[in-house]
Amino acid sequence: AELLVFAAASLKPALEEIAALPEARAIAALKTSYAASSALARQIDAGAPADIFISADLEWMDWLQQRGQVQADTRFVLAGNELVLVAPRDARLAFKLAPGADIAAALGEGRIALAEPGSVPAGKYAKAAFEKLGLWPQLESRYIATENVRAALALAARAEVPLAAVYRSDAVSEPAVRVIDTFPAGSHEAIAYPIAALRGRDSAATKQLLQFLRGPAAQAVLRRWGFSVAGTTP
Amino acid sequence: MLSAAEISALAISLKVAVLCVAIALPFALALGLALSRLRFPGKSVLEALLNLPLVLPPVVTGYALLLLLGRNGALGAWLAGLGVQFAFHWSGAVLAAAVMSFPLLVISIRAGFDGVDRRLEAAAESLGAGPWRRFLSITLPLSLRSVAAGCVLAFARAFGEFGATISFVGSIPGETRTLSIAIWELLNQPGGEAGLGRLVWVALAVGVAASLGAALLGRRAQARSGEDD
Amino acid sequence: MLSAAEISALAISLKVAVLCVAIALPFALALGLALSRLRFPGKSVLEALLNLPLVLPPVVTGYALLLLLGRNGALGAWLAGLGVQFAFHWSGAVLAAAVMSFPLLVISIRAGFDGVDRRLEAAAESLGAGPWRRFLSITLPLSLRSVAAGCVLAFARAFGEFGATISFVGSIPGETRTLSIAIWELLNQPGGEAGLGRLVWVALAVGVAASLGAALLGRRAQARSGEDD
Amino acid sequence: MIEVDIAWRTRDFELQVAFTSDARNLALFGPSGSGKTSVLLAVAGLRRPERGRIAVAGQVLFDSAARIQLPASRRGLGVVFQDGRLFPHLRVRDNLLYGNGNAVQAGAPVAFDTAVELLGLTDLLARWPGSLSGGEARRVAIGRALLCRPRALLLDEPLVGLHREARSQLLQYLRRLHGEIGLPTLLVSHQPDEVRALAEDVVLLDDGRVAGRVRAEDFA
Amino acid sequence: MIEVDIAWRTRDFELQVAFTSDARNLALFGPSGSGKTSVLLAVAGLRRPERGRIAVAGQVLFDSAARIQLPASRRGLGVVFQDGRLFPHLRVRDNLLYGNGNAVQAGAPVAFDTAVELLGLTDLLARWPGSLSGGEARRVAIGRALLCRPRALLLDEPLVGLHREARSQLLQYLRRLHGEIGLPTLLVSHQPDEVRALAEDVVLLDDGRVAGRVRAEDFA
Ligand SMILES: Nc1ncnc2c1ncn2[C@@H]1O[C@H](COP(=O)(O)OP(=O)(O)OP(=O)(O)O)[C@@H](O)[C@H]1O
Ligand SMILES: Nc1ncnc2c1ncn2[C@@H]1O[C@H](COP(=O)(O)OP(=O)(O)OP(=O)(O)O)[C@@H](O)[C@H]1O
Ligand code: MOO
Ligand SMILES: [Mg+2]
Ligand SMILES: [Mg+2]
Repeated sequence: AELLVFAAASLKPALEEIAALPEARAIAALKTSYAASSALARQIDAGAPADIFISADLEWMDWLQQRGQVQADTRFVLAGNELVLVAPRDARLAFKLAPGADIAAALGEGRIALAEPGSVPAGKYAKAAFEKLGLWPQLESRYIATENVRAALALAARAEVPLAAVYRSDAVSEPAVRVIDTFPAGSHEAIAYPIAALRGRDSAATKQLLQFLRGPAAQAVLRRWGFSVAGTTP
Repeated sequence: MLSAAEISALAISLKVAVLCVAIALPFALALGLALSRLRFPGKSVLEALLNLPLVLPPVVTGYALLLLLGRNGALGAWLAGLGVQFAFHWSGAVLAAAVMSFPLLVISIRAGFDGVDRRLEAAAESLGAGPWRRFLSITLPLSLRSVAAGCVLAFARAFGEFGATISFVGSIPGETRTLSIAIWELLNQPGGEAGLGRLVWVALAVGVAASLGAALLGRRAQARSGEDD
Repeated sequence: MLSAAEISALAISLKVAVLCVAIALPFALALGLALSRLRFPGKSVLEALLNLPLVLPPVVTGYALLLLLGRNGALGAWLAGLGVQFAFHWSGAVLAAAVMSFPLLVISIRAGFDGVDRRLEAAAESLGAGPWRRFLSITLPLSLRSVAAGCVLAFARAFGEFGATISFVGSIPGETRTLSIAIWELLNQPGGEAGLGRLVWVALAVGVAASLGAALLGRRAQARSGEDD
Repeated sequence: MIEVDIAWRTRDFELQVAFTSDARNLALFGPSGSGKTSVLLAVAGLRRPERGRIAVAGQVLFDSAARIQLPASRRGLGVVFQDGRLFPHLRVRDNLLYGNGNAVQAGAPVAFDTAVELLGLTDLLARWPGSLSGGEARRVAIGRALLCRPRALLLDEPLVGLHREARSQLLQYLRRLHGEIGLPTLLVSHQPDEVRALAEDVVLLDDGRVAGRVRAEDFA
Repeated sequence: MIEVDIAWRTRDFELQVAFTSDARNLALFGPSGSGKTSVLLAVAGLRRPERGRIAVAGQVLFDSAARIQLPASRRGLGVVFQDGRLFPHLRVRDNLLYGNGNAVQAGAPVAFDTAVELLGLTDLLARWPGSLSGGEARRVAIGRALLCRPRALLLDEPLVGLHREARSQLLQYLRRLHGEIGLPTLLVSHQPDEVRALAEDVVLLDDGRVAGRVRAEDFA
């Protein structure tokens, strides 16, 4: 069988590795289309022939589900992630995320790079967390919004900015940055990558694959790429 | 040198760009001629619509195509009834590329037609040439430089198209995953910069080939006039 | 009708597109003239380089600009020493737009210059016009249609630029957040389609204005030849 | 043979010309700007009068009242334009053959080889028009009109810029065509000797009107 | 007054022309394609010979040995081109004034108003060249060359396509210019009467070479 998976772009390295695992290949040949979750969700809504959707946040999965495009009983959270603050590796910068911390001082003349906080998942989490910590007013005129979270990471890696908010999964694979702090759990909603079979696509192979992705082999790969373990609920 | 996946992406990009120009060219010639030679109501609106894919961010154009031509789209549902499907098919990538590069093609061609000496067309008419022969033997060859310039622009634009393609037909390996999408994926991937350089060189080579092709056409056009100095 | 943020985005886009064309135009004219009139070693390479921003996905071009002109980029560090900074500044958006639309400008202009009757330039020379006056009074006006076509293409492309801009200068509200970026943001949000329509209309209006401007220039050029039929 | 009754006005110029002639070969004569080329282009079908009627050899080419407007491409007239109008992107040979469907055709009223030799174009067939001298270009323009199998010729100052020998040779040749294949001709010329040699009847134009008629023999 | 010794060859044509003349006014005469326009353009500085030397009125304009090549724009020669070359994007008035820095200048050797009236261009000043008749365009071309404050005139078949009255009037005027302001002239013409009226000395060209010399009075 051949299965078409629509997946948020940040999952690419991990999913490629999983797809190459013999167990996965035994279930189906995986074809994967990577793009922003928003683009993928809209394509599915417009009738894209995908079998499985993996979103970078709950919002777009919910959106599709409300439109009846998702086989709700197959939905689960494939992986989680953490949001971290990174700085260029060689920067001598010490900063701890805490309510009322002086992040403006840490930035100095520079700016903080975020995935676009109005629409890109990583940016939305970061903005929510900064608001919760009361730091957003300091940052409102000091951030650079990027097209996706990888672009924010790249800015820190190239020392174009002193700070960036990115996923841990991104930070671990980039030697040019240093994680200086993790956003406190509870400063933002849990970061979840929900997965589901799409309407009318819950074939045996699809179900088998979903099962496999839940399983230890796939989860181990995800962990190696910096994602946290699958939840079950949302 | 290139992996199988990269070769596939390059092949898709070349196929898309070549077909895009080949398919769009007749329409662009017809429209360019109409814009250059006719006055008709709604002409300015048509010209503005033509520019629309340029003034909008490409992903919006792709989204508009998706709304219109997706399986559930107004036109898409109807076309699906006829067995024609663009969305998530490589032909959709051709369509997206054609929409994005169409303005480049039409505007160049139109400027070329505008520059043709109408007195030569009249002379051809007096020699018995009907509209069709006049166009093929006089108007078109005399604006070959502009047509060639338009084709290079359109080819390069189609080859490099990313935003409209990925929003309309996604990135399906072997089907719609073009070189541009492959490059973008590398850029968004840990450690991808290494492979990036290689693919950028490939794109550069394609750009060189395209401009050499145009230069050749242009030189043929130039050889024909033995002017003063 | 438009929110303050939308008006700001529109104003930035207009500023960027106008400045982009205004700044790129002299360079494009010079380069177009050189490509049309001179033979020099490395000409084909130059032409190919020119096409590069077309054949690459825009985000890659933006990333390349960042590598080159970012604060820590090869050129950027040096420029920063001179107090010039592009990255994360609206002037960087102008630069990104200029790089992306430069090929459109140069290729159109070059086709126009190629089409000018050299015998008229010779006549002007015999009447005492030096190279400068010849260019301004003969070559340029006689290729006005192509120059105008190039300017419309470049303006529209600059106005619609998204990928290179957001990768090079990011989206800083009030500084580099252009209308294209604002539109893209809406499209990224569930339910954002509602606001989308309005901004697309704004972009359409800008497209209309641009093509009307070109049509006016073109008509002025046309009025001048009272040919046979 | 020819019947013209046409009128138009532009901001700068008003033309109102009516004449008929039974002569096979007619000349238009008059000062610069009097409307000679305008009339010739109207007959050729390349400038459309506001109203009127044009008939040549019994065939109505234009009639505003009857809404007849035969396209120029179907009038079968060989035109030598005052401004040359060689196709710059075609070699001399292809310019010459353009009106003949791009190929030498056997049994054409004017044989390709004869015309080429007579016009002195043998060595120029592979040249681009941009490299021709003024007189060479004019001879190609004449050849192109002769070789399009015309039913009649419209010649707008055809021999201008030609040297005396070439000119008198061509005059003789055109006369011979008149005799041999009876090709009717409408000639515009400023040279009395050309008019005498190539026309029987002369219409004098001035400022867009017919100013008189002369028989060619009486023409000084 | 003029000294020409130039040569070049192209694939199709070889030119090797040498002559000197003390006459103020010189004519080139010869069949189509003999090289008249080529020589004239070389003198104007618009076609560069492979080697040789050109001097007019004592000033060296071109000397391949001494690497002198005065740009055409600084030769101060008023050229009437065989192929017209009016600027299509400039009105007649602006065409006429182009060589004069775009403005009517007082005290110019040829007064604007005089030239315009004499050439019959008064009503045409606001017209675009594309709307002119053949003879009208030619008169504008003559005017443009006269009004550029030339130190000498290069006329390539200047009176072609003009009607007899206009032609004889212009011939007289050009003669008067010779007398009044002593404007040296290099004339190319196929018309013996023009040559006699406007030149004292004639160089005969044939196939790219000098074929002979005649005094203008003896010219038939
Ligand atoms: N396209 C045009 N627009 C306006 N006026 C025109 C146009 N074409 C010709 N005319 C004018 O119409 C008149 C007649 O022109 P036409 O070319 O018929 O003259 P002609 O008799 O052939 O003169 P010539 O001997 O100089 O060639 C002239 O005054 C000319 O300026
Ligand atoms: N650019 C060119 N390339 C090749 N041959 C040329 C070029 N220009 C002119 N010639 C050739 O050079 C020769 C001389 O041309 P030129 O124009 O000087 O002749 P001319 O004496 O002025 O003739 P005419 O009286 O017909 O105008 C001709 O055979 C012509 O075909
Ligand atoms: O994978 Mo995302 O949509 O860049 O957070
Ligand atoms: Mg005329
Ligand atoms: Mg000549």
